[in-house]
Amino acid sequence: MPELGKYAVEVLSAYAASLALLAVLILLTLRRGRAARADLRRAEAEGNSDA
Amino acid sequence: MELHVENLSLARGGVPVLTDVSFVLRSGQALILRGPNGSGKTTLLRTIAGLQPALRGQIIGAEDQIGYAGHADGLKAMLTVAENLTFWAEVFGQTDITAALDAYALHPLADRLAGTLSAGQKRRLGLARLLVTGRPLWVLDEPTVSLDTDAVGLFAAAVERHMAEGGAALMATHIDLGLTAADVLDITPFRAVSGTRAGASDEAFL
Amino acid sequence: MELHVENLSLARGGVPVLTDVSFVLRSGQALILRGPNGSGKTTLLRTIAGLQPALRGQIIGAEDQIGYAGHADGLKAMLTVAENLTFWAEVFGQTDITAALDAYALHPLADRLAGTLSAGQKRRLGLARLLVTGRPLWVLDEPTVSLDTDAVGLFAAAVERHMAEGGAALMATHIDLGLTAADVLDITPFRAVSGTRAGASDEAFL
Amino acid sequence: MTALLIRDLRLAMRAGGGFGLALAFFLIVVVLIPFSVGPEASLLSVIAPGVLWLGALLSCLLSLDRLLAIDFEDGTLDVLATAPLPLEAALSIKALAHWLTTGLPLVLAAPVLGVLLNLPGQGYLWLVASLALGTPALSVIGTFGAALTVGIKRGGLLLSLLVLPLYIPTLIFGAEVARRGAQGTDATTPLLMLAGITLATIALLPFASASVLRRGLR
Amino acid sequence: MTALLIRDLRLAMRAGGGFGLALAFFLIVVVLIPFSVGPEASLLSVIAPGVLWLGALLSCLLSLDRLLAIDFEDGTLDVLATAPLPLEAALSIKALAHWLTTGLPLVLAAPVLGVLLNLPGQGYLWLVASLALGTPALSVIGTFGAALTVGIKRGGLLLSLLVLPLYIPTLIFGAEVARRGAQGTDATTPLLMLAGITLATIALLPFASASVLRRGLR
Amino acid sequence: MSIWTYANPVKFLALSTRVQPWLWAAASIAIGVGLVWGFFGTPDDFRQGSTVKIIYLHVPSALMAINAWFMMLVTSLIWLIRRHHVSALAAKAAAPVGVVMTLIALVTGAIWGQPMWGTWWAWDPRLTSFLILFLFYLGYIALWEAIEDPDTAADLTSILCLVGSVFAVLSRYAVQFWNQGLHQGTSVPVATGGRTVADVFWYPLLLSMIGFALLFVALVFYRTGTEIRIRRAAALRARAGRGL
Ligand code: HEM
Ligand SMILES: Nc1ncnc2c1ncn2[C@@H]1O[C@H](COP(=O)(O)OP(=O)(O)OP(=O)(O)O)[C@@H](O)[C@H]1O
Ligand SMILES: Nc1ncnc2c1ncn2[C@@H]1O[C@H](COP(=O)(O)OP(=O)(O)OP(=O)(O)O)[C@@H](O)[C@H]1O
Ligand SMILES: [Mg+2]
Ligand SMILES: [Mg+2]
Repeated sequence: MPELGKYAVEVLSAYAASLALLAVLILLTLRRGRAARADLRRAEAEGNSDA
Repeated sequence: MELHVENLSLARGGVPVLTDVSFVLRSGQALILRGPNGSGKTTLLRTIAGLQPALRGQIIGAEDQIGYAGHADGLKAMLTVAENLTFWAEVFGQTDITAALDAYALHPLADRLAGTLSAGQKRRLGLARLLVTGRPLWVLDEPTVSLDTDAVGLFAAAVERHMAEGGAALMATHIDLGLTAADVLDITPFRAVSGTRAGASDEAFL
Repeated sequence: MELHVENLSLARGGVPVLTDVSFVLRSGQALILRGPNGSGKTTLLRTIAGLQPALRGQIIGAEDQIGYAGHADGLKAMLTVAENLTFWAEVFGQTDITAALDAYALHPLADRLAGTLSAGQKRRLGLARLLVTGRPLWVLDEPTVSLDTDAVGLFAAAVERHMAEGGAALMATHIDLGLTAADVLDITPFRAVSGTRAGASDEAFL
Repeated sequence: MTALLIRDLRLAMRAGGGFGLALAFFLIVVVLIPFSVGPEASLLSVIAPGVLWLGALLSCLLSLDRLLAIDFEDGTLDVLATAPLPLEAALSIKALAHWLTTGLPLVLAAPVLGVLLNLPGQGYLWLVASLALGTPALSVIGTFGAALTVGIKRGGLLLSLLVLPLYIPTLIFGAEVARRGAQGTDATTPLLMLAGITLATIALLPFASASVLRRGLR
Repeated sequence: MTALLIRDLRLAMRAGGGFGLALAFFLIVVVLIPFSVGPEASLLSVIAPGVLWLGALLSCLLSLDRLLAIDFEDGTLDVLATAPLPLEAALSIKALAHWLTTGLPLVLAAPVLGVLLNLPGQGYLWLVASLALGTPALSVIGTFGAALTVGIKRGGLLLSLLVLPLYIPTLIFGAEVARRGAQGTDATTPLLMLAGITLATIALLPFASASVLRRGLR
Repeated sequence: MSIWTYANPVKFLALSTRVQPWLWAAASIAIGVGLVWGFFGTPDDFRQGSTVKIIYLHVPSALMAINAWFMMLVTSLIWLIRRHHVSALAAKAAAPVGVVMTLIALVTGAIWGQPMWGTWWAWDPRLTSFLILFLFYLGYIALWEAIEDPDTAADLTSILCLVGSVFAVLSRYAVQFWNQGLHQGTSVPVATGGRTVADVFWYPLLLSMIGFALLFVALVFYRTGTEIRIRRAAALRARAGRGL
């Protein structure tokens, strides 16, 4: 851990906030993507069973 | 005046509704569209009126010919009957509204605010609007909803006069319009069959 | 369940519309109001539903008995068909909506947003709402507007089932509802004659 | 009861993200302030508490517009008026739903926007407290205004006109709390007044709203 | 063309006094300012030009809501779209009608309200000039926003969200003119910028609005 | 083979599944190395102390926030002119990424501002422009959400993006006119070279910027794929059960 001096709080919170925002974005993206894939698979299955 | 509709395919909300509708409508002719609820009559009429795009196919001769009356009437509750008509007359470059008032027996109501009319009176006003457009081709979506028998008679008379003057009318309805000479087009056979790739607007994704 | 309407006089926008309407409606009975446009059917139905006050006269037995369906359907475009029905069912203390979906063949549409329905499909949903109110007395203003023949049949069947179960229905309409056993009340004789002091709401100023 | 609440919340979420929009408007009003009065930090920090309250009030106001209007237009109110649920309860629920979708997000967002206007550090707590106490009154009073103007086409602006004078006491005490808090002086008296207004309106105003609405439906 | 203008003006007059209402809202926002930021005359006179501009902008904004929405709901727009009048012209006329019923009254009322906020004497002329030049842009931009949100239920707040960022340049230059005028410094540069924005939006934006509306009607 | 081949959703999906693993890997490596190097491996600035370390987040995110909007502008134009669905969906997919980048730039900037300028926020032109950009993003996303018909939504949001871009540029000038600021000028050498950051800070910064750009591209690819799948599922259902 580098010596951050009197600005430790600022620097760390900046990193924490940014990484958290990125993590949320990526998680939401992946979740929506998974849901879409699953739904598409379902839709394709329905189509095949009909036809 | 001739309207040619050729191989028209339509979608609503990304769902294919009708495929390959074709017909011709000539001066002096009235064509009644029939079909069960949800079969696509409104969609077809709006497309012909140019309010929404077709998936495929052609509409020839509709440009600037159409007087459209949909489910909503385009009336302002806070204007009187006469003011409403005058406004539409001016927008369509006409001046005289007495013929329209006469045709639907609206004279006694001429100075009433449109908002205080009953459902049927409103509808009569909405139909009178067509007479001030001066347009030869009427496109009507369930025109006689809420009308009583007398008013249906007025409507039939107005349509017949319009046809005699060389106009034409295209109407969707579920009930009898009282027109003596009108052709009927049942749109059920044109319904987009599920399972065909008939033409979703999202075809690119299939 | 009995609805007694006695010597009812009504005004709309300060103008007297109907005078001295009286009738009785009993369980198992259907009464159809007829009258030309603007004769006051909507006004009468709204008054009986308690939505506006009468000038004079009495309505007995209506309190908390009425399921009302007016010109507008009370549907939310952004809720699905099932959500709309469930909402109204809960408001009226009911739980089950399958009977209502069955009665109007709405199952295939259950997950569609109400805003994407066609005019007739919307109307079917509006009528289905009555079945989840659990109310014995239906008050309906032009219920079959926009419905196709099949749907009118569904409606007639629903009304007849309702009557068989001890309900009653009061309807205004201009067209044939397909009901086999219904009484008709023509309200034309009750129209307020202009020039009588029949009952303006501003009587105090006369 | 809960059916109505859930439906209103669901509609707020679906209809173009109703949840976020009052918030967005609040944000925008606050952002526009410096553009109009100029960017000086000292000036901004003086007017910050007042402007934040005013912004919250205006965003509340804007969203009132359709609190009842849509239900009126599509006939829902007619049916609700004939339903077993008393209209007073229905209107209280609608006010609650309105607060949950507009007032509450505003309360939560206010501190963040305080930063933009250089609100002094000690003011944050008081600002949040005053908004949390005051915004419910805004929703209830707004419901009354919406009931008054139901059925009037283009009622939006008329509604604002009717409601704004009714908002004045809430605004005065609310902004006073926030201002005193920011200056570090004692703010308990106005805070108590604010709480009193909120409780009284919640208890009494729904009756007025319901009786007004019954007449408006005619 | 004139038929549409006359009808819109007539409707504005009849529909619950549309003419006066934007004005009334403006009045009320200005009146609420002292309640929220406190009554000190010196503070008020500093923020006066900005607040007057912001108030004018918000009243414009509030009245946009129904600029096209009512015409959409009752089917008027469908018929207009099939009428011989090009949609661009129709929308320009509607923007003009909006300006005549809201912008113009605001311009005329602003000096009176300036008195309430202790606007310095030399600022009146500049305030009026900047509002007269800037409010037409607000109406035109607002028409674009209204066309974007036509057909969206509860579009009111979304409309505000979309339009407000577009209002920022106009607000900045307009308020800058008024502020510099009040301080007695030279305000010609921002005035020219303001005029430029107004002319450009009037000339170009109706095309965007019409193309957006055509798609929205589908 | 022209680039328009990839306007076909199937082709696009094929391409994006092929390149995505590489993109994600490269993005993680670049960001990881850049940030670790920056955080652990660079000295403190003599004036700003350890707060310089914020630069490795702040500048890349600010850069991507602007570029995301630019990309949306281009794809919107492509949609309006050539009507390739993938293009419209890519714009839709990019917007939330752009907001988050904008938010990161704003948050890190605010945190940085406290020690440097003694305030979280100042109405400096650069910061203000960013706030306005944030508002444009919000409006754009809200409009997408509010319109049901996907093609109409694509049309309207595209036009909003065009008009919004013009107004965003206009705002930038207006804001500069309104207030001259505190914020430092740009240090990213675009065409001419000349930079204001010392080499010790520059290389990790460069790496981090590349990383953010790669991450952006990866996210947009992934999200566009998601949107395509949603549309495809809807189209399949529409074709099968029309539910009448
Ligand atoms: C919330 C506030 C802030 C925002 C929105 C913001 C925005 C930006 C933007 C857009 C850039 C990109 C510049 C470019 O590449 O052309 C940038 C760069 C930069 N910012 Fe900020 N900033 C903020 C606060 C700060 C603060 C407080 C500091 C430190 C005192 C700071 C220091 C820097 C530095 C050093 C750069 C790199 C400039 C360069 O390339 O030389 N920023 N900022
Ligand atoms: N926005 C939408 N999204 C999806 N489907 C829609 C949408 N709007 C309409 N539909 C569907 O498109 C079909 C055609 O609707 P349309 O309104 O044209 O029917 P119609 O023939 O006029 O029916 P009606 O007789 O009931 O008026 C219907 O099945 C309807 O449910
Ligand atoms: N606000 C009002 N002010 C004045 N008169 C009104 C008002 N509203 C309705 N009326 C009039 O009251 C009469 C009764 O209207 P009502 O709507 O009850 O008729 P209705 O029988 O339902 O007609 P329809 O068959 O056309 O629906 C009509 O003549 C109508 O013009
Ligand atoms: Mg139809
Ligand atoms: Mg009626």
